[in-house]
Amino acid sequence: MALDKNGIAKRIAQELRDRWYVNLGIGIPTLVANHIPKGISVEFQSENGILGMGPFPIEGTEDADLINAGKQTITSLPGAVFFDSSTSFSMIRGQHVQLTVLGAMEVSENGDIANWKIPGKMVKGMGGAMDLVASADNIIVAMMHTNKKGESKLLSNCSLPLTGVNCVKKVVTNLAVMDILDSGGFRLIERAPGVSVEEIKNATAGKLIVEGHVPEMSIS
Amino acid sequence: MALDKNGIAKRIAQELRDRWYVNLGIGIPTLVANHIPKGISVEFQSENGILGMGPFPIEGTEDADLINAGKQTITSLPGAVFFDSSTSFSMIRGQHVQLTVLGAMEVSENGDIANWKIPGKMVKGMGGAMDLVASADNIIVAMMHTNKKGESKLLSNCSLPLTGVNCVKKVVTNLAVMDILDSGGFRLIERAPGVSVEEIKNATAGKLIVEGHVPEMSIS
Amino acid sequence: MINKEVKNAVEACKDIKSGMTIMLGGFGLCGIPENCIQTLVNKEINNLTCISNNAGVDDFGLGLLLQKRQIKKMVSSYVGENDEFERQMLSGELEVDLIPQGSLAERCRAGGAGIPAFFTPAGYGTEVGQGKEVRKFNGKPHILETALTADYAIVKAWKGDKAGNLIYKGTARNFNPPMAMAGKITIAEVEELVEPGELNPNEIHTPGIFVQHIFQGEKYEKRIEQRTVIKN
Amino acid sequence: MINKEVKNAVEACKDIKSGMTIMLGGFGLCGIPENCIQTLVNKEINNLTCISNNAGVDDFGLGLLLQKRQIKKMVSSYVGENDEFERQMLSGELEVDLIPQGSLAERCRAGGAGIPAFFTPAGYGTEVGQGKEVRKFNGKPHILETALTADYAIVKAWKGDKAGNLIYKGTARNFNPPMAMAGKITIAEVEELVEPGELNPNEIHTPGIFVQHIFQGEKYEKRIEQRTVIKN
Repeated sequence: MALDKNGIAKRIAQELRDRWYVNLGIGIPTLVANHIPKGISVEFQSENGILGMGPFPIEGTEDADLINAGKQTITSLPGAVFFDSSTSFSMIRGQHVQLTVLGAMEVSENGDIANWKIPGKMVKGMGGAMDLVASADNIIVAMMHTNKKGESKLLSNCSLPLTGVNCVKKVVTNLAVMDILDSGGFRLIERAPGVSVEEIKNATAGKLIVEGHVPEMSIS
Repeated sequence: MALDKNGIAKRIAQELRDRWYVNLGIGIPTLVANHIPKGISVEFQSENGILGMGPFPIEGTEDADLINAGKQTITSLPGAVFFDSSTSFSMIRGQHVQLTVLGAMEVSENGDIANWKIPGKMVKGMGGAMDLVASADNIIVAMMHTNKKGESKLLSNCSLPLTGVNCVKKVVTNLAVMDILDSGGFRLIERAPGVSVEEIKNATAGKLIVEGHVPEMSIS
Repeated sequence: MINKEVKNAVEACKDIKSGMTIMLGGFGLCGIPENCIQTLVNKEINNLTCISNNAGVDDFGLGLLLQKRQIKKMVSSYVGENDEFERQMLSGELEVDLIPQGSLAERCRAGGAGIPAFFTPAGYGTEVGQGKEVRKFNGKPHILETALTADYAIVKAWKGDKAGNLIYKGTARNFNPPMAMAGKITIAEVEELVEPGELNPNEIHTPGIFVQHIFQGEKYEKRIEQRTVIKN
Repeated sequence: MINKEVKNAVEACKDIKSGMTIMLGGFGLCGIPENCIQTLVNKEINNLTCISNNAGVDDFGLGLLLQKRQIKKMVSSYVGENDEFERQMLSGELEVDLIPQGSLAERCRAGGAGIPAFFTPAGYGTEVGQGKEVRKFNGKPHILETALTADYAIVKAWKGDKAGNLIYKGTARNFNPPMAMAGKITIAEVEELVEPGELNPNEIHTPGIFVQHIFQGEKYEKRIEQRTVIKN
């Protein structure tokens, strides 16, 4: 059975490592924070200027001066710190953030990503996404395998305007976990529970590399 | 009579204007702070990281964590602020400091300055001088007109390695006040009390421009 | 001490004119200079170029200037949440220059710091990089971005003193410090204006040297854009 | 919270090896990491490249490493006040790379901020600019300077918490914040180490993300280089 959004977030949470600073994009990536594996410490950076982000505030305690990059009211944890936007992107550009998780409209088999602009539609802007994808060493894309029309979002080449080139290292979708190889191609690592290699192949327009046995994800 | 170092500082202090931020170099420039004209407010920036520098501390209250760029213990005034070195030079490079006063070994008639290195002698480094002279719109050099051997320090071209090119706007020496013209040349503005134009001419190796009557400085 | 105090937003903004370029601090509606924005609306100047990470919402923040068609061009990283903006942009009334958020912040800081240009990886290989110089460092391609400055930078802080020193609160800091550096003239509006010496010189975020006018804002609505809470 | 605490300077510095490049905060003797410097002296490693605004005095600060010939190369803006330094430099035992102070600070910040290169006016037309790319912006020539990074950055703060957040005091801040950003590994030694949550998140100068190891220094001499006072 294909994963739901929470399932994708759960699977990505397994990629977290102890002592990592992590930037989570809006949408599915945000859900990753709910599934941090036991026994590890990670800290979340929000590019509008906070490290050590906590949960939403108890009703009545919300503070207009304390939001995340999605403009939601949040809280800060002990050890948190506030900083300005140029310092925030110094952390990102300077590769002090160990993992970036973000959504995408399209990903190509050489790691290009498109997630900010659809020609002919209102363009809202790239926000911090271009800085994040151009800077991070470790980028995981969290998205559905296909779009609403059922078309694959994993392509040979992106058709939409790019957000960044050659940057995505891993893609986790409702159907599969795939590494993007330096030499090009989506290498199938894991299947969603009950999803066959064939189904994944059919949903992948770009080059899918299947080697040997591909295990099912284990997400509890 | 030629000015002493204090006299040079006094004359330079007349160039201060209300609401200016000022960076004073080591040596004669430091003395300028003792002669701020009445009725104006100026604030001193020290490039090691303080705005709103005060006088030396009362004996016994000195703080190792509070020094100026000359590494002397100082105090801070109400409204002072501390900052790091990159912010400090952002102020300087970004032209937020309205006046820089510094000493020199040589100044040329096109505004070049040499004040950091003598070939064959131990080179201690340029410190912040190259940033200051390259950045400031308004640079006054405070120095003796001639060196210890009696040779002019105002030249057609500097003989020593340069600190900056085309940057000095005004020179105040023990003998005279001179503007450096964009088209080149030291234009004599004022004479030290009792010093003749002839004496100044003789002490100036670079092109000295004398037009009309040159008044004596008035320093009380 | 150089006294930067002015009476109010009207006095602070009195020389802002049509056609000028203005930087405005804030992220979404968080940390925006509410009093100065209202004053700009009242002044009825227009043809403004506004450099601001976002464009407010329809009835608050820069949305108020958009409603009255006072903005000719927006320079931002993200401009959702605003129907009037969308209408003007799609109709071609409004020019929009979209800049990656980190490049926007760094370009403002560079403008204030006397760094005319710098290399960044952000935007390489995208339309943001088109026409810009590309150079590899450590094998990775970067593009050359230039500094941004403005006729006026308008920032909002939590506390300030009459010397222009500023302290921000929480994530309301955001773009305010780099923009404060980059204004030819910088106006700071604060929730609380105190005497010099009342702020700890160690705790100041924006040194007063970057600020030309400061005043205590008359009132702050501090509207919340996404009120997300846990029910008690 | 990610706990960065280590026991002491010895543990913090245990992986520093001969031949490495190390940034050290401080201006003169103000704000230098005294405990780590002593530990490096005791470790007897050598061939170090030290990036530090100054080189200490003969018997304190980096002068201690110079005495034992542990430094191969100094990258600094000003190196007076040190006879042993002068001797080694004139004899050719010590390489010295002199950099304008503002460029040094900005190159460290750039190294930490992922900016590989930037243009600055400082040094144009001088020997500092020789061999560097020159470009005019607004009619004014600038030179291209590249980022500096280091195997280790060692900084000294006043207070810190176990998450690595740092607060400096007075002008002891100086080069510490930009260098803290630029170390592949950054060690912070502090006068007082507290639990996370004890520092106000609004008052922190260096966010903990830049710091890998933190400890409370055993003792601080905080020597004064020029004791200038007014007699009471």
